[in-house]
Amino acid sequence: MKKDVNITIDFAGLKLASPVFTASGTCGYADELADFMDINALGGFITKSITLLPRKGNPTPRVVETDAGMLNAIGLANIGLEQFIKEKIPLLEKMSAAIFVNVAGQKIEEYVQVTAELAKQPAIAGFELNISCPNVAKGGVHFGTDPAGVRRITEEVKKAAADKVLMVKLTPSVTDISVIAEAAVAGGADALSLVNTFTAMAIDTEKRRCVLANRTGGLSGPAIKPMAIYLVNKVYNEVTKKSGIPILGLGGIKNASDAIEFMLAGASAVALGTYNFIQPARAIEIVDGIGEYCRRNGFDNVHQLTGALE
Amino acid sequence: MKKDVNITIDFAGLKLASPVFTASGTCGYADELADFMDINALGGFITKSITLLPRKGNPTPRVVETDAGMLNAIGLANIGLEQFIKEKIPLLEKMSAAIFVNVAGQKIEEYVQVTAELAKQPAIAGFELNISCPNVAKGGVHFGTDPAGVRRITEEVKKAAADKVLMVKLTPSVTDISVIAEAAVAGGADALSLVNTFTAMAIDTEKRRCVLANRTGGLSGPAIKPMAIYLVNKVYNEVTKKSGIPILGLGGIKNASDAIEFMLAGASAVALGTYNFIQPARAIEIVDGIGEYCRRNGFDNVHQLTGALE
Amino acid sequence: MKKDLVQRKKGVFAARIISNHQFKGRFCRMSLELAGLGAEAFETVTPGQFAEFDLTCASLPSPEDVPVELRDAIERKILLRRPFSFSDVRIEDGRAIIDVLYAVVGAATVRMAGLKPGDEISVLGPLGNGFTIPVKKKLAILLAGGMGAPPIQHLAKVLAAGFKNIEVVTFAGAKSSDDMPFAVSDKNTAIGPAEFPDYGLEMLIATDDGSTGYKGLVTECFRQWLQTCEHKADDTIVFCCGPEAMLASAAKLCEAEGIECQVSMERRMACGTGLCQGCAVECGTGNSGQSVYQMCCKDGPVFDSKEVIFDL
Amino acid sequence: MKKDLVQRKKGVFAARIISNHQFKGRFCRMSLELAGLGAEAFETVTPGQFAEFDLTCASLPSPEDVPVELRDAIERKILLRRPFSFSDVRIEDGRAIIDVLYAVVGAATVRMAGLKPGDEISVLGPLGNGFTIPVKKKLAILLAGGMGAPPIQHLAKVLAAGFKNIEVVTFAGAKSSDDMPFAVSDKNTAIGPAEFPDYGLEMLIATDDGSTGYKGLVTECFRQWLQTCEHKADDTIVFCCGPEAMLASAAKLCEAEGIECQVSMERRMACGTGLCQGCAVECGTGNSGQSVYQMCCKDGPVFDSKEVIFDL
Ligand SMILES: Cc1cc2nc3c(=O)[nH]c(=O)nc-3n(C[C@H](O)[C@H](O)[C@H](O)COP(=O)(O)OP(=O)(O)OC[C@H]3O[C@@H](n4cnc5c(N)ncnc54)[C@H](O)[C@@H]3O)c2cc1C
Ligand SMILES: Cc1cc2nc3c(=O)[nH]c(=O)nc-3n(C[C@H](O)[C@H](O)[C@H](O)COP(=O)(O)OP(=O)(O)OC[C@H]3O[C@@H](n4cnc5c(N)ncnc54)[C@H](O)[C@@H]3O)c2cc1C
Ligand SMILES: Cc1cc2nc3c(=O)[nH]c(=O)nc-3n(C[C@H](O)[C@H](O)[C@H](O)COP(=O)(O)O)c2cc1C
Ligand SMILES: Cc1cc2nc3c(=O)[nH]c(=O)nc-3n(C[C@H](O)[C@H](O)[C@H](O)COP(=O)(O)O)c2cc1C
Ligand code: FES
Ligand code: FES
Repeated sequence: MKKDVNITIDFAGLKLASPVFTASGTCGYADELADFMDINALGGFITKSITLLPRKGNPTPRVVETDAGMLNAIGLANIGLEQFIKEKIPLLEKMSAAIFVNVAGQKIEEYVQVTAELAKQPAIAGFELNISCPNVAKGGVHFGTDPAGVRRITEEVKKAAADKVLMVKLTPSVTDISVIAEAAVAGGADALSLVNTFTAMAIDTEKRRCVLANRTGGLSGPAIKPMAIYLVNKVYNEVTKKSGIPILGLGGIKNASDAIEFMLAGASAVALGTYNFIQPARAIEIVDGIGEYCRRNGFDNVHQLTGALE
Repeated sequence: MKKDVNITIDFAGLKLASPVFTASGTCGYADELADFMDINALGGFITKSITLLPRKGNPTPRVVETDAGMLNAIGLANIGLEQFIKEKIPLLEKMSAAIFVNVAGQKIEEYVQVTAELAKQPAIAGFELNISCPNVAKGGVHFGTDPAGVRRITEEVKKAAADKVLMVKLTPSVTDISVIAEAAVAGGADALSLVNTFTAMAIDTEKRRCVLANRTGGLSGPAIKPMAIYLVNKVYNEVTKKSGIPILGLGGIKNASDAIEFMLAGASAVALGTYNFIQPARAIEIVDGIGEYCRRNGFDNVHQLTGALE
Repeated sequence: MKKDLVQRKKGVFAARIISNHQFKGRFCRMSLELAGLGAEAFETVTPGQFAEFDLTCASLPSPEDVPVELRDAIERKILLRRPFSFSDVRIEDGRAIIDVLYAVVGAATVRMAGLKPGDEISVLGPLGNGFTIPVKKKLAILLAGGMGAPPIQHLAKVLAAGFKNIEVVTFAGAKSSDDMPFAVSDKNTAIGPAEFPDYGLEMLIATDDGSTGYKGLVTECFRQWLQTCEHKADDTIVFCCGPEAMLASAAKLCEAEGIECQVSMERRMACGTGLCQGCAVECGTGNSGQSVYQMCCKDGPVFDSKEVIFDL
Repeated sequence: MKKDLVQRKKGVFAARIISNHQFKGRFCRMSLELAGLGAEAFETVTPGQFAEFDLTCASLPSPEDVPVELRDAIERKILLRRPFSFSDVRIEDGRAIIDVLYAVVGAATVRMAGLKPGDEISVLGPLGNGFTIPVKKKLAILLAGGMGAPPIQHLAKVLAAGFKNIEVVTFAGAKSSDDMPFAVSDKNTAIGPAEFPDYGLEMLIATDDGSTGYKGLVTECFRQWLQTCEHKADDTIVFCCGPEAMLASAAKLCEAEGIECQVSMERRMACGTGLCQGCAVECGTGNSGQSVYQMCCKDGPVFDSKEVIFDL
């Protein structure tokens, strides 16, 4: 009865153990999650955004819960390129999942420099270009909203990425996401990931102050899923289906059923973000759940789910 | 101890009993809500979108629940201008709340025609220009994303509205909402309302079909509140504060505390949408809750809340 | 009597759970009690009306206690109320007692199954228009498909109690015996659910797989029975509740035979009160070939079958 | 012993509520029981560690049963776990029993208060680093402010049981008697919460309004006491948990007196496991004048007070 299902996927030329990633900024440097699950069943692992120099990030409070979601304004806190190479690469080397480094910066040159340096590291499979972070004053989301800018930064970083996979992470907060996706593809993106968080705000009515020290933050979690599904489906239909570029779908995934929604909408792989905080073993449960779904529905290869929406 | 609080407001020249409206498409034609509360304590009442000709709307399913939210794709179902005047105006005439008719169409001429006709009705206090509905093939959100288009349609409808208040309802799904707000103000808008729903999708994984017959729908409910608060605050700071144009804030309001968040962020009044479905007397409870909050915090006039965020 | 009228109108009421248990597979029965204005509002409920329950406050069981196929679904943070019709409504000691027969199928009904006697939920109702019983009919045929049973049970009781001159025959169908939302006699024949015989009514059962009663669709069972029926079409009325395909086929049969037929429709509902226009049922407008959408919650859920353009 | 180590690591465990009741104002006590791997994981908890509770499954009381000022807050659809430290952890019959002392302040704790014996919740832990007890000290001073009491109670017990050579003096402060998260003797003097005397420890109470014990800030009470204390600064250690302003003032005092001081910090947490970087605590880096953010959940919640740059 149990049909053998192939849950490995080809993602922009990488052979991955499963279509499930953990999302940037929600999975530490893997050692934290290793306490809870076998992280080698993950298809991919994406680091917190890395910048050229260390960044302290924003003052506290940095997080607040909202209805079925949360806001974060971490502010790209990270240890910087040098320390990342020294301290974290040795940890990541031990993982069998494809390691993507999420790269951020304030200027194109910064993105290029970080990417070029990390492209030399054999432990790294690819990059996720973060041009969509809403929580920094300069850079971040500003790069992600202008098609010409997106194309240029993608081209430059692509050169620096050498033979590594370059994935561009799109912001959802634009009038037409397909235009931006098209620009990233034209710039040479090997894959697209969507979505990053939605800019949002929470107010403490008793103090009459924003809850977050940074005032605004990025909304993530189940609340955003229906919007993320729509955007993935739109980009799939209008941009990537014809070009064959894979999409990493994310935004509000809680469980296998949500992950499958993203794949049916057009994603080749999915990433778990906020839910890692709630169920730190959930990413692996999703791997199993997707396999189970394929079996039950007569798919022998998980990639058959991609875009299988009627 | 109980200080007398003035909860009436001046909204674009209209004297309203309270700063609480019920939102377009979520409050029927008032008779339904009258079963549950005294609708005369409402500040304003906004009708479902009215178009020149009757519209059947979209096939079923038209609604689906999502995490802390719902999608709708009603498709501007309405009885059309003629029947509206004949059947509904007599009902609305009896209400003391300010009646706003939400106007939609596929061409500018249609908007103008509906507005001009209704501008003759003494029962109507103003119009809400719906250039932001995501659930129709033509018109709707397409009008709402291009600044020049927004300005033009606002100008044209403003002329037709004669001495009635013209409120323009903005879509949240744009790269920079302030640019659109600015265009509406330049076109002569007397007030802005934000936000309309966010375009979104839900997939039935067992059937591998979109749940909604229309495939996509508009996301509303508590899930969207943090984004709506951010957008109201942005438009207030960047556009309306200086021009003195009032904002009607809405999107995910559940209770008085949420309503106050919107006012602190910059809204002069608020509208309750999806929560009318869950607690049909909630709008009035919010009126009371806002008064209570003012009393507790030493505000003697509800308009002092507008923009009172530190 | 103005005051009386005002008090009896629909509203939002606190209801206390009296009993609630899973009695067969995914099927549960719950009894709720309403006092005061709530009792007055529900006193005059007719079969086919419904109420909207707020189940967001109810606790969620441990994942291990939830059927595997629902484990992902129940993680949704629910928001909206849920519509339920009644299998019985009665007044006892000035309180309204409402019986609900329901199936655990998703995020809200899983929570519902965990409610315990003494718990309170908020009930919005009564809503919609129930079945209309024309007094001059001589035969009423009741058709229940799957979870369409509750309002049919309610109607059966009302007919038995108040319309002695109307003969009642009930048909209940399901995919298989396990999918019948009531206990079935072990004789595996047309002896019905616990409640029906109590009302002294004739009952025929059909299952697609023949595990109980007639093997085949309940509408087919009904069609065959009709051929042997001696009542005139004009004296007969059919009341149906069940899956849309079943309603459509009953409607077609009745139209062919010239029998009046009322169908209770189901739609996804956001409000239940006519506010959202979400629960559209397509209806014809006479001979014009035109159609309009009526609202299941407000114009229905019971419609004259000839009006409805079924969505198949 | 590799297996042993693996089994004792933190994890997600089902915990069963043994008891749960509101005992004073908004304050509640709950006892939870973990079996199997959960028991092993919690066996070695140190005071100041914590766990993240999933309270999303718990039911919500009727609005009337909720304090007015929380009625809007509890309508939020909660998503994240909530961090709680322990007022005691012990092993009984191979099971770990965890005592939690908590205040009902919002959407999750209102749900928590409705949990009943027999209910299960998911517990993620144990997390963070607790207080470190240097064995060569002769005097331990414990400072608890408001809801900072639980880990201090836990620590008091551990000190009383295992460190007989360390003298312990405890100070507990709150705005007023009503805000003390434990019963206070009716003598209105420095006789402390139920648990503390059990451990045979000296206890001083301070309230801002003087409704019980010393009138004034607990840190001021402590400062005055210190002037009469005969122990050497080197032999003394201070452990604090409470509002940040209190921690800051205790830290300043200890620094001036040359006393080692450990503070348990509180931050809004999304994960509790070091994944999100949400719970930043600003810490100095020696004499450079630079600061870094450490994570309250992973690097703390207990920090050496000299490291912390308090956020006031
Ligand atoms: C007027 C009316 C009366 C009803 N009376 C009863 C009753 O007496 N007993 C009873 O058990 N149920 C009854 N229902 C159905 C009941 O409302 C749903 O089963 C319930 O809302 C499911 O909620 P859930 O969160 O558990 O499931 P969900 O997670 O919302 O859905 C579970 C599954 O059912 C599907 N679904 C949910 N609602 C609908 C719908 N309205 N139409 C079609 N598919 C749907 C979903 O797609 C999903 O596959 C009635 C419905 C209506 C409209
Ligand atoms: C390590 C640690 C240990 C803790 N131990 C205990 C304990 O033993 N007993 C106990 O009662 N509580 C303890 N807390 C606090 C407890 O986690 C919160 O009270 C709880 O999360 C509130 O959840 P809620 O949904 O009920 O309130 P919410 O609705 O989330 O918040 C209620 C109010 O508290 C504020 N608030 C919430 N969380 C925080 C925070 N972390 N910092 C500052 N303000 C906040 C909100 O702004 C709001 O005003 C601990 C917290 C931490 C970080
Ligand atoms: C606490 C937190 C930190 C994040 N940090 C980053 C980051 O550094 N870089 C980035 O590209 N995205 C970051 N994200 C966004 C996530 O990778 C993801 O795109 C988003 O949260 C939506 O997915 P989710 O709803 O599953 O969380 C962060 C999200 C959260 C919640
Ligand atoms: C069922 C439904 C129908 C709606 N119909 C309209 C409409 O006809 N015209 C319009 O401008 N907005 C319409 N809206 C949008 C609401 O007016 C409101 O902008 C949106 O729902 C956000 O508010 P909420 O989160 O409080 O519901 C509709 C919303 C819902 C849920
Ligand atoms: S469910 Fe909203 S109109 Fe029927
Ligand atoms: S709470 Fe997430 S890192 Fe501390």
